[in-house]
Amino acid sequence: MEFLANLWNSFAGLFTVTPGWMTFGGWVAAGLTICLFSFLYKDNPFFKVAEHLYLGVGMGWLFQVYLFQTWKPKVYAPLMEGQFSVLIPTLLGLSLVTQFFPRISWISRYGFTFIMGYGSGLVIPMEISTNFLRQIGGSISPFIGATGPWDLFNGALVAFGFICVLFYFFFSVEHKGAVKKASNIGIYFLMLYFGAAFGNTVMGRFSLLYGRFDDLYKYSDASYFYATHVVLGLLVAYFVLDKLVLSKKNGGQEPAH
Amino acid sequence: MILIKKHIPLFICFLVGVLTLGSYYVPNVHSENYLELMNKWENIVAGFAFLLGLMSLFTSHFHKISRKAPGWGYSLFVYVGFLLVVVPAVVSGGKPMIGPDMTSLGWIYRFVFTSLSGTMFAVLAFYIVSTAYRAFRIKSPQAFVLFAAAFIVILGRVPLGQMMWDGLLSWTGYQVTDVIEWLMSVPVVAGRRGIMIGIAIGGIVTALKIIFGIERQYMGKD
Amino acid sequence: MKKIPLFLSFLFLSSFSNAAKPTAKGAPNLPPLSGFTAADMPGDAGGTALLRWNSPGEAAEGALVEVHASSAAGAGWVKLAEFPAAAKLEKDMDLPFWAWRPSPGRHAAAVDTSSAFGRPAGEQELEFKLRLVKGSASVETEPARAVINGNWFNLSRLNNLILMLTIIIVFFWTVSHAKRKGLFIRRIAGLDAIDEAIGRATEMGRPIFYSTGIGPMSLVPTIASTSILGEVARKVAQYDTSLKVPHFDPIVMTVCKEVVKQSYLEMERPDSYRDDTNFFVSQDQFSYAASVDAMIHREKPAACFFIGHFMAESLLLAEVGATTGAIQIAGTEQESQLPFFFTSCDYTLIGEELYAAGAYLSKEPMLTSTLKVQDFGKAFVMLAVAAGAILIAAGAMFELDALSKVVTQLFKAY
Amino acid sequence: MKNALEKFLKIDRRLIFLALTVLLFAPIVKPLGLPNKNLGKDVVNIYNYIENMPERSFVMLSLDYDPATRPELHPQAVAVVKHALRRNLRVGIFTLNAGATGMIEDIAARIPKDIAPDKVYGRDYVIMPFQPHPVAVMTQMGINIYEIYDKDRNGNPTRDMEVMKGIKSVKDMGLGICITGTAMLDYYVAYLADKNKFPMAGGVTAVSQPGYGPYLQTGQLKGLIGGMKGAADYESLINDVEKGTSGIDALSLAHVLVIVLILTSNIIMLVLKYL
Repeated sequence: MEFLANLWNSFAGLFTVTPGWMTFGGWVAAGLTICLFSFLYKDNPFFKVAEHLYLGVGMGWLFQVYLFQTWKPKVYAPLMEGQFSVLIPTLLGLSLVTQFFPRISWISRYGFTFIMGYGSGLVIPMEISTNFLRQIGGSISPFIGATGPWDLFNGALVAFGFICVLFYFFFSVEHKGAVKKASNIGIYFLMLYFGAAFGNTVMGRFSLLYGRFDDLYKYSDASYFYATHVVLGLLVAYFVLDKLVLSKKNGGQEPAH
Repeated sequence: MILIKKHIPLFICFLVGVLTLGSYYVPNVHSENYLELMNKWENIVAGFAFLLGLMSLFTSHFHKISRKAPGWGYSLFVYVGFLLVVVPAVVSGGKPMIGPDMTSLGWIYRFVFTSLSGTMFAVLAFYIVSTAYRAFRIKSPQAFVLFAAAFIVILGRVPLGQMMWDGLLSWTGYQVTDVIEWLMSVPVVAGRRGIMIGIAIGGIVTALKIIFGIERQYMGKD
Repeated sequence: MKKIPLFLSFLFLSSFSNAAKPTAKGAPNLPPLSGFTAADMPGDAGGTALLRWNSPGEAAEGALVEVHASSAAGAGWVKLAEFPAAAKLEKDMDLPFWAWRPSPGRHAAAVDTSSAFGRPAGEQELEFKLRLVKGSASVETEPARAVINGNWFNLSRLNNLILMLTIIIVFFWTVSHAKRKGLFIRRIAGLDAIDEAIGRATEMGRPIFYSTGIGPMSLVPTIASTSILGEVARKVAQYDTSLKVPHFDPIVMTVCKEVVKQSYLEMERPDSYRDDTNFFVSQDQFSYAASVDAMIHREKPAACFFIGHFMAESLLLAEVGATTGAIQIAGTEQESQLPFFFTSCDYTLIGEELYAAGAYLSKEPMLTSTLKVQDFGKAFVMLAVAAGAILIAAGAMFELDALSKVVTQLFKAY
Repeated sequence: MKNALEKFLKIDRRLIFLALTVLLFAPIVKPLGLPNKNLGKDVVNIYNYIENMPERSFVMLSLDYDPATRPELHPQAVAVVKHALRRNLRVGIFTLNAGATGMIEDIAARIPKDIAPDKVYGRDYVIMPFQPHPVAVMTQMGINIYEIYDKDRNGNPTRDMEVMKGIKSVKDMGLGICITGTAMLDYYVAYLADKNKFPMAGGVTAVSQPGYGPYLQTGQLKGLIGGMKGAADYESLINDVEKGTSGIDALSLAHVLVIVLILTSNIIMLVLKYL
């Protein structure tokens, strides 16, 4: 028993994070980041490895969160304390897994119907109050609470645009005459929405890229022994080599990208 | 058998659905106790729903490897990645930090998970730029309106763009941020709200179909 | 089990409130509160009392009202709440007109009793009194009794309930109608654009690409996409053009194979049907996009269709089609992807238009009935907004406060 | 001429990628240092709301973002935590997104270090474990929070923590802020805020920011921090400049690049059409 404990301790000792590991971490992070970016040049094995690693790591992270923050305190601990009522939701939850075994997959229906019934029951009154009633209320409230003519104009514009957009998405009548006009105005409101969304998407995506570049810049520091530079150089070398070999193989015909 | 396989699950769905629906209108203690029990149970059941994603990822890559499908070697890295997190997690008891010290789990999160998942989406920035150049065509009045809104938002969000606006368009008397605020609080609200209503009713109809057992796709085939 | 802490709290509270027993000396300048009544708060889960009293008038300016309560067992008084005497007018109560009739010059407060007296499952009898305090002077009302309990219906949510029942009725009506005689749905302009694109592809003798997106078969956009694919395949079979459908999901692929085969049969061209029209590419978002990109780049199709559920790969797909000069028709329900499709494609089906196109083509009762209920909802909203705006504006103009209030409260969620 | 223009229009996209890399990387190496002006109204609204809360009010902070959206949302979360703790409010950090637990650890490690060293865990702030099924958790939070959150993330009972004093459900809290890259804020608005008349605000990615316009107009949301610009605005408001501000500065050149590219290509198209 003691031997096992010692073995475990020395095994766990391997996982101590030392300053050396922190520097190495910079190399790993820079390496993985650049491998994924290499897809921009073209699809390549490094990208594929990093991408599959991402799937596995993501799943692994979720798994350990569920293990330590849900299954352990919500199922294991109560069972140890003798609260057997948690067995009902646990069995319902485990029943979902039978989906993967065709012969007994019907058992999973118990879990699914339990989840779906509950979710459906909750969503109906919520949609009515949050996305239906309150949106009508919000569209008409400026007509009473407006603080000035400009406010009133904007409120009226929201209500008007709202109705026009709804005409655009109204499929029970042919689009002719006034209906067509209204729906044509509606589409411009949609375009303003999409335009604003486009502009914001640009900022959002660039922010994410900035985040990665910022990290790469950090790891290009001397304290990380120029991890970014070295990894980038290695990858460029690979592509050059790859191109040389490829161009020999199939006469300079690079697959289109 | 069809009773156990089909009718009882559908009845559970109906019963749970109707009772939960009713609990919104019935404030009684019994209804609250019922809802409380459901919440606690759903919380645990959903904890196992995660296994579905895990198993489907694992089985699909397992099939790839066992069939030696093209690129099956990459599938091995899915398992490598999984162990790369789970083993340190077990060692550190699921704690990324113990006091001020980072554990191996925290190390994996910071250097592996963060860089991988951050970069997967950062790549899109590049495609936006190339789409902007090679595919963004202002070929109709509608596309022009879309562009105009996008132009103002792209410009007005960054300090340099605000300076450019102030330099060129300050005679309008409006700050670029004012224009963006107006866009976001007037036309965008109208456009988005118009889409919202349809989605809301679509959601209600789907929920009704599920409660009344008309929509059964989630149950799998008979 | 539950009784013991409750019992303890009684002990503790009674000793506490004994110390704070009010001195019943009315200050001459402080009028006692009149018309004090206590009752159960309607429409709640219990544990709240509704107290009402007459306005103390200007004499009580700057004074505070304290609410004291006592369990009927005769234990001491406990202070539950305290607020300025001018606050809590009846008309300030956040309840709609059908659940609450405020009278002028009356105050009302919903006071939480559960924190001091717990919330039993059944009825609970409590005694209340109000105390008006100003500086060192104070004056008390006679105690009033109330039976507190949970209620079976939250009346303020009546508007929600009626709307829900209406939607259920409309839903079942449309389902039965759609099954019996079908429902009218207008033809979407996008469908003409589809015909045109196929026509052009035929002229140019180049293939057509059709992607159903990355959604599983359970998503409505994917279902709608397969119906549109059926229509495209019919046209393709008629003109004898070549069609390529790269797939992300094997199950969707199996369904699409059937759909395309059926279309060729309907056009009486089963001999032209090729099983490799539908083919599997990759179940990985970016690999899928990259492979389809490469194919489009190589084969330079005359038309590309991207219809279904798309995420970030929309960017990659739409761009390559635009650069090779194909006619592009897109459609998705994903709002974040629509701007990209709209700017780089020749025609874009926006959100529900996609569902409508699918329903129009397939005539599937479930799709059409959903669409009809949505249309009903939209018609209701349009009417409500237009009428509500007019009524509220009229109310504001002619100073009909009641009218504005009624309309506002009808469309408020409680 | 025409041929040259056509060729220019079909330029290898990898060149455009390179241009973006240069224009985004350069300001990181050497910041432009432009001031972040013109604060957004919705951000100021959150700031004011927190400023006007009575001391020791409870702020429910639901951090539901994973590393994929870290550059946008992490600065927002840090700024809000700083502000709330400096205002001497109680902060409860919750999460309904399993990927967020690591980001929360980062904040947890920073609070004693540089965010608010004088604040004590369990008295001034508490960190709750991840919980699955957001809708169930939110519904329960409106009734009795301890039935689900009976333990904090370290397994200690929450019921008698000083920070949770007087809190039974969200009805006893002062404000909820959900920072998320998913639709979690929509759920919060519907299942928690509207149902319990609970003031809710949010922090979201730039991509989803325009979608929340309707909720802001009706007051279902008290304010909204959108993307990196929102984070920068919040940092300016609390006078504590960090990653958000330096980020928005670095984006400047790249934003201008996009506009230039759209305009160039469309002008070329026009010229080609009429040449």
